[in-house]
Amino acid sequence: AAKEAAFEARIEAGDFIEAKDWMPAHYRKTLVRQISQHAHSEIVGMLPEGNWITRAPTLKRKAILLAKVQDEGGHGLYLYAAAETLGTSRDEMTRALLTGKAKYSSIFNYPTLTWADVGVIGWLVDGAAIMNQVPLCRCSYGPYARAMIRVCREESFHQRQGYESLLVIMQNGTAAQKAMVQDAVNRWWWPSLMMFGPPDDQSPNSEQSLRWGIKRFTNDELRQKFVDATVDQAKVLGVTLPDPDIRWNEARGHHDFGAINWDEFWRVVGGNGPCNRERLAARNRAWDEGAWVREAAMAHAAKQQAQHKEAA
Amino acid sequence: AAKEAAFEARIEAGDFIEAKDWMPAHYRKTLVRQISQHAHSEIVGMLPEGNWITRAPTLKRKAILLAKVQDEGGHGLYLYAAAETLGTSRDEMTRALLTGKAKYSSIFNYPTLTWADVGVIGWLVDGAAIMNQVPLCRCSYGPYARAMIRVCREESFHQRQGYESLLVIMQNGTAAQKAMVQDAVNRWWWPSLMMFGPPDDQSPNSEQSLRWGIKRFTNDELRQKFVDATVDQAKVLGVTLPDPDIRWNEARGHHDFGAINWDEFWRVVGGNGPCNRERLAARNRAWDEGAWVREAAMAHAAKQQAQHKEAA
Amino acid sequence: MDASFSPRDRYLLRIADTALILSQRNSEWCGHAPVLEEDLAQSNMALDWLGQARALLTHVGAAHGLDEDQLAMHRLEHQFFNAVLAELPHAPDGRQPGDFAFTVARNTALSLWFTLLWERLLASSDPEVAAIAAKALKESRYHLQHSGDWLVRLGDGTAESHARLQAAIDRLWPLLPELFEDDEVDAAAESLGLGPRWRDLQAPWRAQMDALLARATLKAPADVPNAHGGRRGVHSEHLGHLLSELQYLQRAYPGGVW
Amino acid sequence: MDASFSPRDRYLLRIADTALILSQRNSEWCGHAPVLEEDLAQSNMALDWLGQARALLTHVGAAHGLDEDQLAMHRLEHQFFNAVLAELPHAPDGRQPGDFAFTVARNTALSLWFTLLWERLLASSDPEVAAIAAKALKESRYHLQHSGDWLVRLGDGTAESHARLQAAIDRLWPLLPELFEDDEVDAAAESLGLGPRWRDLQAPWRAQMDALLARATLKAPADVPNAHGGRRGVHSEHLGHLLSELQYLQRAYPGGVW
Repeated sequence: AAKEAAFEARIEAGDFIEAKDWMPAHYRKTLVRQISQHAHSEIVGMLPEGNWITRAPTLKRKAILLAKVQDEGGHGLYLYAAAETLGTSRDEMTRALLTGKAKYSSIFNYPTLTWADVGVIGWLVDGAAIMNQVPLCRCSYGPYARAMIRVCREESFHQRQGYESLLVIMQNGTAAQKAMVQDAVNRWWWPSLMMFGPPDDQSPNSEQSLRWGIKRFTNDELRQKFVDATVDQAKVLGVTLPDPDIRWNEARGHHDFGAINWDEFWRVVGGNGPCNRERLAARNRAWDEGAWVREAAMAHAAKQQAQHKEAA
Repeated sequence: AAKEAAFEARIEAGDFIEAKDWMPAHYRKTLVRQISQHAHSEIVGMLPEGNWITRAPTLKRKAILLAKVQDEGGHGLYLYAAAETLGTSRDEMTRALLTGKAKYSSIFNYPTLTWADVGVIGWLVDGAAIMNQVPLCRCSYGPYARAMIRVCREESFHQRQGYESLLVIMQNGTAAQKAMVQDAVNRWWWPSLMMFGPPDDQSPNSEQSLRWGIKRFTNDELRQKFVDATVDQAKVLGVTLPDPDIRWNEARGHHDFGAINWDEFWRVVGGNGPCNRERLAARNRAWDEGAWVREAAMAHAAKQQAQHKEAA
Repeated sequence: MDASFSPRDRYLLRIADTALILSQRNSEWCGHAPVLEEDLAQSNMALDWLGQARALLTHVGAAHGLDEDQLAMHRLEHQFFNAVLAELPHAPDGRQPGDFAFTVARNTALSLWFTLLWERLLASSDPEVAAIAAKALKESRYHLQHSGDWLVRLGDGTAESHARLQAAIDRLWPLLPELFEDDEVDAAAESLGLGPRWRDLQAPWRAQMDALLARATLKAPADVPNAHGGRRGVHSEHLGHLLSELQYLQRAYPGGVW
Repeated sequence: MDASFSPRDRYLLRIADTALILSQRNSEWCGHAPVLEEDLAQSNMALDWLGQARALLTHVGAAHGLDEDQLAMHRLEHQFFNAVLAELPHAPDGRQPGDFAFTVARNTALSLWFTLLWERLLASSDPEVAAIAAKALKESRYHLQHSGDWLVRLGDGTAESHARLQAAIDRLWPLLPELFEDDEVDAAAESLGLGPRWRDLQAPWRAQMDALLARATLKAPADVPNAHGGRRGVHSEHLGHLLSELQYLQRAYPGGVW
């Protein structure tokens, strides 16, 4: 109880909690869940964009996309490492993902259907992710906060690249290309808004997380920030956001926007989105087909060690 | 010996030998080898053309190609059936193909690299096959001769379709399309000439086969007929045969042509053509991956039979 | 391709494209089937579906001055309106040859659906559609017979074949709701007398499918809500790859004559 | 594309295309590798090969007024000059994910070959080529280290991994002779001082490969005669399918700006 009070005081003071520090079991559990879910999202998130690497329209765009998807894998690596500081293992977390026990961001259960999806994911999905993640750079758990600083820096870069690739098309592309961009915006807009999670009055874990400094803003606050930022970007780009109710509300100092289809959100979270089954199957395939490689690597390492011992 | 003499007399008289008739073991063995090799060629021959079904340039061409490859499978079926009348089984023949013990026409060890290959295979490869096969319609073994009548009728149709598809391109196509046709002719010409087999002085089995009426012309005779027929067709088409030595020889009443690279022929026959390994691997894959289907079909049939018996 | 399609066009394109894409998929078996007889049978069904697609594409295209190939080879992905079920690869990992169990399950499900649809289209107010349906119905009944026989044979074959078929049914089940969805295009088709709402096919489809599954000793999975919008041009990630093959040659040789 | 390529162009395109196609293949691992670290490593190598290809394509294209994308996206199959080895799918049945054993074997074989080639190209009479080689050589040495380590680890790992690696070596071996073939293009390159005859790379390649195979407890199969003409534009049936993906978007959106 004294430990708990000291912990709460440090949180209050804005100190970072480190791996070796005492922390309440529930704080630890919440963090493991959140960090591993975030790591899984990076890993599963490689799939929709990866789908376009072999078909990128130019070699430069191919290089950019390949590097971007690689960065997502890298984020997965640091985040798994951050979660491991809390006493879990990458294997354990991976198994939770593969069996469907652990969640990942539902946005990746939508398919990438055109090249423009890649740009729009950069602009909207990475944009929403950054909005969610920047506050985590000040998260109370040190290793997570530090990982997020690096992740956010790279995500911002990706977001700008995505936006820029759309801008090139909207400024100089053909009519068919511009239609492709608009179509992609139509499909990704609403799912992007859903990335901030359910409305505050239906988000049970939020309050505790806010108190512990794991979260810094509510879902609805972040969603509003995202809408406000994106409306102007859409104007510059020359695309229409597929919501006739978006308009500036002088009184609130924010943009109003239409009602989100939460039925769809819960359906996709519940496993029945267009790609849930395929994403999980792809991850399981990679894992199962890779089993012999991992086993062999361990066997070889053991042989090497035995030799060294003998030699010693 | 009396049987042997009667057999030889019937052959001499041009009678058909039927499945139930007595025949020398070597005659039977030669026929099984030839017919099953021919059947295997039809089956393996589905692969190079099948490679273009999903990419045919128009729906009409797709339908024609699909029907053609299907016909090849059908030829395989009749020919296996004809061979079975000689006391072998389709399973036995299939195993001989899959283990590499039985041969198939070496021409199918070349890849189909462009759409024009499909037309050129129709024109040259089917053309050469027909040249080889028409005499077999008068082969001394009845079931084989009758199968060949049907096969040849369909092959002629394919040959005309292939030629016609090239003619459309050479008469009305773009420069890039015409170049594609010429490139395909360049690649398939020499292998087509090799389809008639080694020169007569190096073809050990020919003499006996001629005497038994299994063969009706020598390799070199058929090759010459093919060259003579093809030179004019090439002219009409507007393509150049890739042999500067082709010219009309008034004295012989035939076209002279250049030396065939028999080293290449023996290399491909010996298993080291560009596609030998892949063709055999593809057939083995289809067989292995289909094992559970064949087993289940037999298990189901057995269950049905057991039920009928019980009911009776 | 710049073409805006009326509800009538869309209704017919949904059918045409489902047949076309299913044909494309099934043609992949040609040369790779478990038994030679199935090389022929799968090719034959692929040819029938291709023929049905060509007839409908020609009919739809006529109003736009477009031929079957312009529609098949020059539309972009979101302009295809087939049900997503038709576009899935035979094996989830894309291996060649595919999973014959999935082929059998899908061909059964879709042949039954096509049979019910063509039966209703015999009475279409569009005489050309009715004529296409008359020919297609005979073909579909054969496809259903052939595929249904395999479903029973493999469902009630060995333990392995049973497990494979059940996995295939489980894989395709979430894709089914799209085949019976209702929207403004269906409503327009019904009011024009062009054809039935697809929703109306659901009850007879389910009854006959349940009977087939029972004979095959297979279980229908729990129903799930629809998540697929192929009918509205929103596909799975597989269609784009399929189209890159289907359309490659026309696009690589612009202005070509074939 | 209508472009006729000089012997110098062809010599450089053979290298550029081999890097480009190998990059395209290895990029297929991104998101599907056996361990996350290999998702990153394979992507990284794919990026390096892509960079090498881009530098060479830009250099070759300059003489024809063509940029890297015109060369990569608008050439037809017979205008690609890569070695056939680079274009094979990772698994013979095309499944996703591919056969990691083949990936490791091929990447080792080609990284070693690239390393030897770039070493020689440091002395190219074409300063641009020499500059490209300087950067590429560092990358290739890393690729060789990384792939060779895996070759040893998997060759001398478990019985299963050993068998898989040996099968992969057996599968790639018949494709090797093309990497050391000699022809008029090589002769021209040598006489221009542009680069070595590929034949000259064979002895050092074989010596180092044999040493690696020995450490990996793997056996070199018997040599077979060359049957492949990728260097002359005569490919395997795989390249066409690969190009239908690589080039689809440029061809589907003519006049597009990316």
